[in-house]
Amino acid sequence: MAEGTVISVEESARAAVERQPLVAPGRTMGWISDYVSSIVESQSPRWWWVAISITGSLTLLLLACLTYLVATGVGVWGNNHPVGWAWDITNFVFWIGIGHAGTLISAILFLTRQKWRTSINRAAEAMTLFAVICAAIYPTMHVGRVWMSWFLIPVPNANGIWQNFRSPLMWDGFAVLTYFLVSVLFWYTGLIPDLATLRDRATTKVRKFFYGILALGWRGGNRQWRHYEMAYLLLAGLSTPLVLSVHSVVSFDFAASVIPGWHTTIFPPYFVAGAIFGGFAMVLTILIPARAVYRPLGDLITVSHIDKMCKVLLFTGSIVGYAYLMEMFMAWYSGNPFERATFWYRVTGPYWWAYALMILCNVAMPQLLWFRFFRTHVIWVFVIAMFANVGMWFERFVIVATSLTRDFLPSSWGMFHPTWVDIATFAGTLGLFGTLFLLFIRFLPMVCMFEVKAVLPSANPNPGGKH
Amino acid sequence: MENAGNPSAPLYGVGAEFATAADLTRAAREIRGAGYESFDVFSPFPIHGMDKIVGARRSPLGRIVFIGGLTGFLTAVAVQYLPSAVIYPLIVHGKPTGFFAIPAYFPILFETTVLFSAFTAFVGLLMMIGLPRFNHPLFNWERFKGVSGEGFFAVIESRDPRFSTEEAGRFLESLGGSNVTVIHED
Amino acid sequence: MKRKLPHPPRENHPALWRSFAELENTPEFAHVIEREFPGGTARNGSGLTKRDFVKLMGASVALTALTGCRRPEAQLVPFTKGVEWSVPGKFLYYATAMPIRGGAMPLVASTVDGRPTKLEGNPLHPASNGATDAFAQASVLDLYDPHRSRAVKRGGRDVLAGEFEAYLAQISEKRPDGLAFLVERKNSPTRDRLRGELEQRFPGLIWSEYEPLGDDREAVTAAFGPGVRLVPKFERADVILALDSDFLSSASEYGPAYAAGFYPRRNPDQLGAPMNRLYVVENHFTCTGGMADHRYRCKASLVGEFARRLATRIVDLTNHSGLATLLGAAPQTKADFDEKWIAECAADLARNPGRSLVLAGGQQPAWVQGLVFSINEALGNHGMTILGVADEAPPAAPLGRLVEAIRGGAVKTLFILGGNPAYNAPANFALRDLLTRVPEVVRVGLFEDETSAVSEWHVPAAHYLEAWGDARTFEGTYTAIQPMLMPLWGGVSELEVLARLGGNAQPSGLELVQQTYRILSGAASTDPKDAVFLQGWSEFLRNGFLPGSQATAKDLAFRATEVVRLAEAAAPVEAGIELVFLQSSSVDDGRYANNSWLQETPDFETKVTWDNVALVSPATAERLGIRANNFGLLQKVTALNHEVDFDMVADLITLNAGGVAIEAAAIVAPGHADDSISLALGYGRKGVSALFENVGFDAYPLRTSESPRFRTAISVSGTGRTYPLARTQEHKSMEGRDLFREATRERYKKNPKFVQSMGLVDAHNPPTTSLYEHPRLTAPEQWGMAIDLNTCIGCSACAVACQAENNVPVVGKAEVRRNRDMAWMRIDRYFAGSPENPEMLAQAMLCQHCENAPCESVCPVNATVHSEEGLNLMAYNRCIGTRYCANNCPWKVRRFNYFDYNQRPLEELYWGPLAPKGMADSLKMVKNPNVTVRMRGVMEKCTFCIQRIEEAKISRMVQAGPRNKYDVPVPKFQTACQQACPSDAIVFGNIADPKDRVTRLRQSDRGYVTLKYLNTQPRVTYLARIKNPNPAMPDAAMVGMANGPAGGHH
Amino acid sequence: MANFFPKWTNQLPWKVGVCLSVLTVSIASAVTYYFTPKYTKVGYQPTQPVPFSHALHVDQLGMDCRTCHSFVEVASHSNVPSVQTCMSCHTQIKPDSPKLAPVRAAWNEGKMDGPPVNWVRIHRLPDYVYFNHAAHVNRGVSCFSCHGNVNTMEVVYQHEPQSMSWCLDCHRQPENALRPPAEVFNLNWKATSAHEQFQLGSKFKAEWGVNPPTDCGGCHR
Repeated sequence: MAEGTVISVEESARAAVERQPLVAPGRTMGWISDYVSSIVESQSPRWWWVAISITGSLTLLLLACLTYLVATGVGVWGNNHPVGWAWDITNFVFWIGIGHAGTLISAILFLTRQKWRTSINRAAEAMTLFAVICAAIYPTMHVGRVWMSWFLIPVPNANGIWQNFRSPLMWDGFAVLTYFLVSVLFWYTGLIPDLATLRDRATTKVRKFFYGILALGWRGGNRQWRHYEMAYLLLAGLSTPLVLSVHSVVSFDFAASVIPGWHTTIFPPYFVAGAIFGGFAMVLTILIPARAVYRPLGDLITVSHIDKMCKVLLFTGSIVGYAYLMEMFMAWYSGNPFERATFWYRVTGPYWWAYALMILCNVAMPQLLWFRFFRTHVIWVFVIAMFANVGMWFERFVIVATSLTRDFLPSSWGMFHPTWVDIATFAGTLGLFGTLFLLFIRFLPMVCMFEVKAVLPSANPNPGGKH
Repeated sequence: MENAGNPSAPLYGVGAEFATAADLTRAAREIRGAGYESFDVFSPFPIHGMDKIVGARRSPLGRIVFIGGLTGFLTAVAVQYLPSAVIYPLIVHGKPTGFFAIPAYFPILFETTVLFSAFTAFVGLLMMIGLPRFNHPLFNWERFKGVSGEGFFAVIESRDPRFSTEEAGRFLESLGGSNVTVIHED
Repeated sequence: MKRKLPHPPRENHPALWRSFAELENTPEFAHVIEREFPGGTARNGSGLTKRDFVKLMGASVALTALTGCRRPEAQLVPFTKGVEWSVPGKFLYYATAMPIRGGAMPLVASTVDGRPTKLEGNPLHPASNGATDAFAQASVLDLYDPHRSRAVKRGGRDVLAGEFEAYLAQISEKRPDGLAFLVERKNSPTRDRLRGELEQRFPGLIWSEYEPLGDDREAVTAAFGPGVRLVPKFERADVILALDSDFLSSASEYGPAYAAGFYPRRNPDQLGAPMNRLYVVENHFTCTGGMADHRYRCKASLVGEFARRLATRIVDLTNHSGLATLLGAAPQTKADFDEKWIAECAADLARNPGRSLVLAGGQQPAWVQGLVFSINEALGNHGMTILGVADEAPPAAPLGRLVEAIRGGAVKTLFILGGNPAYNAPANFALRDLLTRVPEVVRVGLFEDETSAVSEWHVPAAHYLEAWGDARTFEGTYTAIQPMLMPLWGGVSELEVLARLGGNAQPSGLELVQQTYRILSGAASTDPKDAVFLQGWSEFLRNGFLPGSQATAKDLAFRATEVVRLAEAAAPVEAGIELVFLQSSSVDDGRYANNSWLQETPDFETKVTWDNVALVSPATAERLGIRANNFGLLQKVTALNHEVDFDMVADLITLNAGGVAIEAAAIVAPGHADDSISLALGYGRKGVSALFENVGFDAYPLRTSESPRFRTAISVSGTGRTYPLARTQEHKSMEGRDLFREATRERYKKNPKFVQSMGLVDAHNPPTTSLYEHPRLTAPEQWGMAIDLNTCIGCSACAVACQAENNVPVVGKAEVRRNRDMAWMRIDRYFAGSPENPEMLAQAMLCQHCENAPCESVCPVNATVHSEEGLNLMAYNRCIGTRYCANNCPWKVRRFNYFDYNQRPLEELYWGPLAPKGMADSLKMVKNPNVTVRMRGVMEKCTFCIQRIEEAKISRMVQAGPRNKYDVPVPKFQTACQQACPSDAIVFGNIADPKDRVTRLRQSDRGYVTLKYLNTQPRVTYLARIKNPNPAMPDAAMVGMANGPAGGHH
Repeated sequence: MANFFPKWTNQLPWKVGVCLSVLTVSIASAVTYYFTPKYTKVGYQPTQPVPFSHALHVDQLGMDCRTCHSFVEVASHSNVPSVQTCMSCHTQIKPDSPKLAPVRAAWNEGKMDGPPVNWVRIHRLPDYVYFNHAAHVNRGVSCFSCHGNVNTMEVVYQHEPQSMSWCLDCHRQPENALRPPAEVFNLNWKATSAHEQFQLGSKFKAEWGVNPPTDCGGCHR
């Protein structure tokens, strides 16, 4: 044992010089529980009230817009005859994309034993759920007769007619629903031990009751841990292909059509990469301010986390850039004049500015992340992440809307103009997203405590042995 | 040894607290060595390799989930293929309705399989670890709260054939356990 | 299990009907049905009965079922009295006719349960090929227009109809002098007869006719003497030169009646009759210009000069003395034309004496028409390609004479029957003010309009489908005008007014017409009970015309001296910018301003709806600083950027002449003559109705009686302001996509399969094959369509017919601006060639009913699937409105109901539930009961008139009874667009039947499908257009080159 | 300290679970039973302004359906008889029965300008459904198939659900409905056995080329 300790000391020393530790040194398990829980247990700070009053009112605006939409008709949006899908589906794809980082971080990084995921996966997963909720609003509400959308559910009925399972929209519905439910399960399973922590620390009756219910009576015995770990592993294993499939299916909405600019086989990988890109950007956009507000979080979500995420950002961003190039090349290489024209119009047509913006935000800006300087300076990272968010929205707009403005028959070409309802609805979903996230950080542990504890040096069951 | 819970109520077992994960691991190995069957160790996080030490078999959850997934797959086949190809075929986009229509059904086959598997995994988990259970003798033990913070505990249960309160208590103490407590139900 | 749910006792709420079929026994209704014997119906006074009559009619809307288990109670109200011939829910067809300037357009009206819902041409009639034009199609909407005037008014106050009748009676007794009539130009023998009677009763009566767009008959009378009318025989003409004459469209007095003769000669595959050649000289693109083999841009004011130059050439070639002397007298104007063009054109005409035909626009100055007559004389066309027939209509005083009389105070009582002179009379008459000087003006009109405002009396007129009448078609056939229902709002017919003035206390339109019929048919007995008479009469009504009643032919004695006198009177044209007054393709001369179907039908050239615009040539636009519109930014016109007009706003300009100024929005029109501005008449009307208030710009203030066609020396200035336009097509170029394919006759001869070598991908792709086997379409009927681009002129008759047949909603200007027009059938218009003088290509576009329809596979709920007969079906009640199908349609022919266009007022669409719900009762009556009225949020599109297909198939089944139905042929039927098409360009039928005409056309060399490479297997085939250029012409190289010089090979 | 949650809460989860599942199952079955046309429509029997008895007129007096519903063979729509039709007999038979008051009112001494008789509609299809009587009765589909034994009804009620799937059942298997043309208006006719009906139906289907539409276009236009 004794010499074992010596080795471990040397080891940890080397580790210290080689790389930043995942958790700042000197943070004990107790400290982690105390601090993370204290965010939930302390009084809501003033900034929180300000923030939620803003996002809350935006959410009300969303409700108002949707009511107006359903009561009056899809015409209150700017959609028109060549452009049957515009901001509605653009925003849908945008939000779904954002909803990817969470499960990706949790599942894939878990399977690949990336320990650095532990302090960010909880927030990322929460973000996934909220993003998917925002996304789901659009396909549901964009249909002309919402009250008839039960036709989409395969239940036996007096009409003796069935759904068309060849339609990518059906695939889409199933994919998004599955993704949402599985993410919820995955997220909640991960929460149980931490809810137990909150339960055990609870002082008031109300907290005792609610956290008690939510924790399901978790006791943390090995009998529970061993099944728990297996279940978590299985969920992670299931989520990984799922998260890749979801955005592929979303891309089928376009890839399975005949419209030039939509009908593209590169879409599935291209969309997935884009989704991860946008997702990570959004994670950063959220965690960096959170880190700034709850200072000590900086010890859990360290610069090395941000640095790693930036690398993912850079990588996926480059894939997306490659996809843009490939689209152009294939349009030219196919020799199909309709394809060529469509992509030519993307660059030179009336919507050239949208395309330019997309290239700037998604391809140009992330290149800065080659330099350690930008990866490690939080402000810069935040700025670049913001660009990525904007860029991803415009990518979807370029693909969904502008492809429709000019397709086969020049006689039916036309422009798209958003109405105030389009804009207000989008702002509304941002508000909803914010509201849900603010509630999350107030009432649930933002960082996965038991996993962070597990990566502490002191968590090593046999300090002597090599791990 | 202090008591937890209602002394007149049935006995649950004897528990002790340990300082670190390492101590708990060592203790677990000893208890197993002493031939105890029904005991459990509690920790704020899953301790690497504990299963081997306490001699637990691999969790069967995987096999159950496979069955769940299969159910999902078959459901999807029934919902998609039968109506659109067999019961009421329609001419859609000049596409075949028979066997060659299958590629169109893959996405939903996959999604449904995953969905059912995930639910089986979750429900299966709860069943195996016997949750939700809100009331448990251990919760009568004040210090046990620490289990979700930084506390490590070992509990030898009264249903163990070799169990006797004193002996178990002494044994745990000998392993370096502190605050040895006799736990009753409430 | 069987339970009885006795319904709670009925409360007395107004009954509802599922189908109009089982309506009401109210006397009005009985009368409606018995339209054959409307004599003595209670028309006078009581507006009440009329109103609830309308209410009853309105009740034909479907029930809205309440949710929940308790069923809303609906009622069945059977006729009290069975109605003879009327089978509930079945169409009855009646022959009638629509009066137009030149005479009448023979029609067959489909009526269901007593309300006419659709008008078709009368194929039996000698002056019709069973076709109609857009105006006739839409006129049925005017009948039901809720904005029609309903009450008799005197001095602005409502009075009982009886009061007006008393007034008429008193006039016909007192016989005051100073009686004058101002009427529309019609060719109605009964009206002429009554007029004759009145002229005896009231000596010194002034009978004046005015048509703002009518042909000027002065020249004809001068050249051929009185009582002669010219009838061109297009089937005999090999070479046709149209000088500012749009004879193919409804702009010509005789409308599509000419089509029957013209189009057969455009068919390159026709054996025997060679393809004719069409030269057109005009200042702006007309339908005719679009058809031209050679088109020459020329200011309308210089057409006379052009004709003179042409004449000189012809004199050189024919040494015709008469023409030569005339040339001496004709005024000369400086203008530089393409002399080679003129020379070759003249040569071509001279090469075909007696087989050529030169036409001048009816509103060109008299001397120009005279000159053209003498050219025809020189070419020996009179009696060959131009026949003369007797004009039975007695001459009427021109508006000018009436105006003088009014000025002189000679007119005490003026009857204005129809028309709207206060609005559309020549500006120099200032008629609106003059009318205030007439003590008593009695106005009978459909709408309370500008003229009613200055009239003592306004009397609602009966629509032509509401009253008895008769007419002669352009070649003189005596034609019946039968009413289809009693006047909805108690309108009176022109004939009845005249009869009352003639002292007939209780005139019945029926009897009035019968009398005329007796005279014309030469029926021996005048006894209405006479069986022989009745038999002939019912024959007359059934066929809609009196056989062998064509006007007697008159050989044309050309009076050169008179024409010379006309020429001498004329003066040279002043230079500068001219303003040309066009007939609006939507509102004619303004009479259809309230007709939303027409208002929303895009102009065939500019694709502008709800407005008229000033057309300017690119060069002139550049000079005047009028900007074209690119990507939503107005930009200076350069050769580059008048390709696209996006985001539809246009510059407002001021047109000033003789101190009068009007404003108009100007857009750049390819192929327009320089220094010339064209503006359609009939817009900018005030106080017509709230909905159409101030739409477009009024051009009448600049129009004078001296030259109705154009106004020279116009000064143009910008206003700096812009004006929003609603255009259904923003892009002009075909982008080299060969959707429309054409070639010259030579090329077609050399390479009959040329179409196959066109089309970007189509030409080069290997034959498209599928991975898997497509399900076989097994039904013995496989529906398909062929559209012949060679004869389609883009007149939009099919589009309006489709709207009428399929209950296609109107969305209003604001929504059209948002690209939400609902047209199932649209005319795509492209320009090819140089922007200065391009070719105009018109392509009827509708659902292609692809066998592998991309729209179907993407619908999640199977709302659009394929039928065994190859129809792409659309089940509205299954549709949830994802709009995915529309996105995935390469032809973009699917239309989505973004709002409840049928149920909400168009100006309050955005108010949603706050806006009043439901449509005007009378508008419900125009709906086709066999087509679902779509609600908000569902997709819709062309169905190949599935209701007609099903009707045909069902009647076959009924006929077959207990026999094999496949032994019985499906009865012949046509789709609405096919039936309306004046040029027979649309052919629909069963492509599985090798004998069917559509099958032959689909296999013809010219046949091709658009976007073939997508392998969607469209059921609509287009036949390429063949041009017949004269190789000697300077522009010959540019003709038939829409697909580029390489002819599509890219 | 004691447990926050008392012992009995350990049973709660199972109990709640069981209750919820029972609830969902019962709701589902209730909906499928009570909200389908089979329940909501069948048996609808409103009170009519005139207590007209089909049983009397058809069964006892042996009148043919077409006597009153005169257009059923030629029109899409089977008309309700006009007052004229009623009075053609009832001027002689029971000319002053109180039951006939509304009819006489409409008749009004033959002037036929009285208030119309407002019969209450029983069989109603949505307005986007285009059913054609002529197409059916001329091709061996009896009134009975959709209206049941009206000939024995004192007061008419709805006999069939007339839902879309109900229509489709027959359109996919017309054999079960086709009968000899002579028997179309004989509502009492019945094939001796289901088997015979099928035999007969198949025969007619083949002979007459019966091929009912099963795609949307057949009924929705």
